[in-house]
Amino acid sequence: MPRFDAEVVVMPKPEVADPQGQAIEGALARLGLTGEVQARHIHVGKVFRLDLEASDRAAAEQALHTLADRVLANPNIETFQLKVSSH
Amino acid sequence: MPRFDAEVVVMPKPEVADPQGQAIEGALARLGLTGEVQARHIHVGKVFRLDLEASDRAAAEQALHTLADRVLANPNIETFQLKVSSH
Amino acid sequence: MRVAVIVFPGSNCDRDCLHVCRAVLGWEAIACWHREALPSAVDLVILPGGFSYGDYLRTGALAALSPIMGDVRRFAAGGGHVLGICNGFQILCEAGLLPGALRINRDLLFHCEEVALHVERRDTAFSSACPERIVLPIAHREGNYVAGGETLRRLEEERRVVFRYEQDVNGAANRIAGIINEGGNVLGLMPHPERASEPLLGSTGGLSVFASLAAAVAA
Amino acid sequence: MNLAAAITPDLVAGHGLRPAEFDSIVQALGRDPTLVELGIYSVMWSEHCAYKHSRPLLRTLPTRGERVVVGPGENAGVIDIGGGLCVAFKMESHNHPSAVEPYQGAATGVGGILRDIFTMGARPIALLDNLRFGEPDAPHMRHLIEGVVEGIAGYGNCVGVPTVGGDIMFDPGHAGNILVNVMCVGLVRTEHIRRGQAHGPGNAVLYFGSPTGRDGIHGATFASGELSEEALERRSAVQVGDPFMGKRILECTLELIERGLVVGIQDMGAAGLTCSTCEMAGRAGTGIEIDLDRVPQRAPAMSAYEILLSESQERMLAVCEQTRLAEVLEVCERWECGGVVIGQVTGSGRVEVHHRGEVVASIPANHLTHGAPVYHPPEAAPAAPEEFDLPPVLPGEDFKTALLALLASPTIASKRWAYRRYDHMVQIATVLRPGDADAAVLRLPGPGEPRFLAVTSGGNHRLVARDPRAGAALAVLEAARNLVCTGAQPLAITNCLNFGSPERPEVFGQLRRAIEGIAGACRALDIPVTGGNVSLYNESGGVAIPPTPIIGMVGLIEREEHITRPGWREPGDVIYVLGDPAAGLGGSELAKYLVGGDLPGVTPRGPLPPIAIDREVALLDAVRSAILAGLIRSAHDVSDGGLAVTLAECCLLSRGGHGAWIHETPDGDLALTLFGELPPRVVVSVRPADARAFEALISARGVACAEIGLVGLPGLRCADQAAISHSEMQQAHETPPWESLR
Ligand SMILES: Nc1ncnc2c1ncn2[C@@H]1O[C@H](COP(=O)(O)OP(=O)(O)O)[C@@H](O)[C@H]1O
Ligand SMILES: [Mg+2]
Repeated sequence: MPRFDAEVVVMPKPEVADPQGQAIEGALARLGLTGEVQARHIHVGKVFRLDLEASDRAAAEQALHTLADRVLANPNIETFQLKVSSH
Repeated sequence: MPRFDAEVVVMPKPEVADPQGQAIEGALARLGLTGEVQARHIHVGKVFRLDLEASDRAAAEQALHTLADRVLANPNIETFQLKVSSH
Repeated sequence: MRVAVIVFPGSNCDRDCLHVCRAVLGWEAIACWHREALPSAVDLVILPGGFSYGDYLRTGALAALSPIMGDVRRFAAGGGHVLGICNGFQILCEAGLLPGALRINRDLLFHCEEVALHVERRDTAFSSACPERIVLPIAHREGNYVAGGETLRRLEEERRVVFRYEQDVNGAANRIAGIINEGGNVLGLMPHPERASEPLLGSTGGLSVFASLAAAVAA
Repeated sequence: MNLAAAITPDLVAGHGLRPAEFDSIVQALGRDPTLVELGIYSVMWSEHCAYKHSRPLLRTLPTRGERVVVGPGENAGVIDIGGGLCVAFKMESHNHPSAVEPYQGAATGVGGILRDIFTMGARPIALLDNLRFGEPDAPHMRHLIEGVVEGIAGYGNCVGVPTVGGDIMFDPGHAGNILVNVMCVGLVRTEHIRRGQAHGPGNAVLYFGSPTGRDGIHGATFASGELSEEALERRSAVQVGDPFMGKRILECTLELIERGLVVGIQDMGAAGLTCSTCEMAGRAGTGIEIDLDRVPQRAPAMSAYEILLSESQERMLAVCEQTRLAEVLEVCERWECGGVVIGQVTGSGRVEVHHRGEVVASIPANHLTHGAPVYHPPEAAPAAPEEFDLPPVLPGEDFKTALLALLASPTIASKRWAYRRYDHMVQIATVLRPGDADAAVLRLPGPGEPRFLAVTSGGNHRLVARDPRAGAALAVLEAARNLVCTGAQPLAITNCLNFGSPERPEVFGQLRRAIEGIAGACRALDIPVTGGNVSLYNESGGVAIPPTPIIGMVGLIEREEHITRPGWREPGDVIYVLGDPAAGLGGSELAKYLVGGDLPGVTPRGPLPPIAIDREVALLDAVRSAILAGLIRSAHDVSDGGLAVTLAECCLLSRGGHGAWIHETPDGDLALTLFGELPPRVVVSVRPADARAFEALISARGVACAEIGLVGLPGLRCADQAAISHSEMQQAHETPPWESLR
């Protein structure tokens, strides 16, 4: 069976509060770590990387979507993006 | 000042145990969610998306690298990848 | 004995450490806000447990960058005793004062319970008064110690694992519960000795850690 | 004033306001409300904020007592425990948010009740949680259980407040509508108690904490000129808790109060900015003027409607004197929680809201907070529970099988799987931890010999379903028994009334009876109700949940030696059961086991046996006197599963690993003695040398007292039944709920 590299990126929905992003932004601003460069609107998400073995790319994409929607992301507060490439 | 969209992906080093990835793999095996498709070697990382305001792209990349190396990733156990694009 | 307990935003065992130092041990203990300077002439710095910066990013990561950590680093470099408990251990690792890192427990769950520890060495500033085995509470979700193979090998070879879980409680490499730095003056410990320092609360295993420190400072 | 959107009857109805309510609004304003005002009224006059259906009933609760410092009406009740120290405590529900998003729903529930406590100036010292789920074996239910427990842990652990108690029950009647009730207890020195009152026209109104986003905005369910299609889509963002900010606003608030820098303070909970401004002005008889342009905002281009009705978490509103403002802002900066003046207190009696240079709302505060109508819906007596025939008594060998099955049943089994995830030791004051005893016991701070606070919360809704009045009274009595068994004197209660729709006559009938039951039991115990919460409309698929009043109670233990545990202490100690003999097996856990489950419709099995409240009070007095007299070695309340389960727990909790030999079955029949659950009883053990004195003390109080056995070798031996070993009991009791049903 062909193998695919898959990636799911899960981010908080833009309208939902992202306390983690806010806290990191606040800490960075206080620490002045980025010098002249300003860092803003930090959002923190999750990345899942995995191998998929599927009959074809469509099947892999389909399975990845199910996985992301049902397990990896919480649709109440998160959105996700998928990527599938040949191994 | 020009603005850039920046992204940092932080992944556990391959030799470091990834209990979250393992737990998801175990759950998937039990749920049989992906049907025929086999999902393996799941690794869980973090993604940071932010806006950078910098004099030019090189400055933005430089600042992002510092940020990732010093703050966003722990080089003992994690690796990171950077992406900077114009806003 | 003069102790500084560092308070980061999100620390939540600072008051417990202060209570034990003052009311149980009769020490002078100063709460020190992370944006202030470390008070002078302290004998011991405690980095208490809690959720500094909400445990966001990585446990201990943002606190490790706090202004006061510069002072703590200098204090440690000068041979001063530093005890990092739970989140304090995580901060010490993130700050590079101790090797390795603490990751999420193998079962991904928070554990609040008492665990038995084997005291591997009783010739350190933190363990000279400890019996061979002590029981201390743990309360963490990120207590799973990890380090590269080389680092682990050195830790064991140099006998820098001071406390080891009797049972595997969280997946930590070599069941490591507490390690010491090369100089023998900085200790990180996941279990909470301050929670086991009064008979009323069930156990007093933690007192031996503090008693060791008192002896080391007096020496 | 912007009257752009025409206020149509549909719009009014869409805001959940009845025509008569709208008329009252028009009359108070002297004109039609603006859309923003309609939104404000909609939330402020919702059942959740205005108690339209329950207020007259709640008024019948006894709320006075010599220890009461603050009764119902404020963010939390406060009682005086002497030595200049007071206890603030309250319970709150977060049922619907938790059903939608279990982790965040439960987490924000914890955040909300914590704010209610520290807003009073009290430092939170304990959390308790009462959870009701459906049967735990369904995958969807497992997801809800995991999410809720993790959410409670996630918030409480991070903030550093120990979660020390509560209860968890599984019932098909809650499958479609789970319940998440959270209680918080805090300590405050008398002089630091603050109220949510906006006194002193000219004083500054300060906002601190998280910025405002489009979270949890309900109100209207359809668009208008101001609310685009897209805005609607975005509108009901799930509230996400930020315990790190929660911890910072806690410390900031307490520092502001201790330094005398605030005149009044209130958190922004349900209905956010609207509710807190109106309530603070309403309580003080003043007015408030705020400018929404100054409100920190997380999302771009928020409308006045959205800013006012947002339920973003971790936000506080404080009233401060202008002259102290610099100090106030310095404290806010130190704790890294913002701090902006958004308006001032006025003498107008109105809440006036400015946005982008216009007045978008101007409402008499008092009308908003006290003008909501009160309804007396029709009520019906709850249907009489069906009588239920039990299979004949347990045949011989089955005692062991039945007991082990009960110990492993989800509701009775150990809840270690949950409380192990809660930090229950932080603050190093937890003397009796979850799982240790009938109530948690906390050391109180202070000079001199330590004193202790005992806290408990719970309520067996199955009893309430069978008889709302007696069942609710039993919930109060059980809370008191839990406290008394640890050696405490009960002081006061809070409560959360979880019911279905009050517009159903039978539900309103349940509600009235339950409140009467609570009031009656409190009067008999001579303890006040200092606050609580009402959660109505808990339904799914047109079916109401079983009536579920939860009682939270606090009590005081004056001396360390009075702290009493349930576990056996010494072999040879005499075991007694105190209280009237069991009156039947209907509705018992044994009955449930014998009929093979808790089928919907079978739950209320038979009427409750008559409960004589004065006899229950006498039982409590007797146990407490015996503890104070030093005559009791261990005490444990008999509840679900009857004496058999209680005895098993006394064995499992024995630190020396002692067991029991039960040689008498005073109720005649073995099954009845061991598995009957009512009327309430208590199991105690007593030194042989004290037995005579103990019996005399108990009988002098007219309380039934039967010697049933002796503490002895490990394991539980009952009459001629096979012995059950500690490890068998342990294994059954530690079974996680989802495994016992596999
Ligand atoms: N079941 C109840 N018993 C007693 N008092 C109650 C009950 N329900 C609500 N109250 C009181 O009514 C007041 C308003 O409650 P609530 O709207 O829940 O306050 P908040 O919005 O601050 O949580 C509070 O003082 C509360 O204690
Ligand atoms: Mg409130």
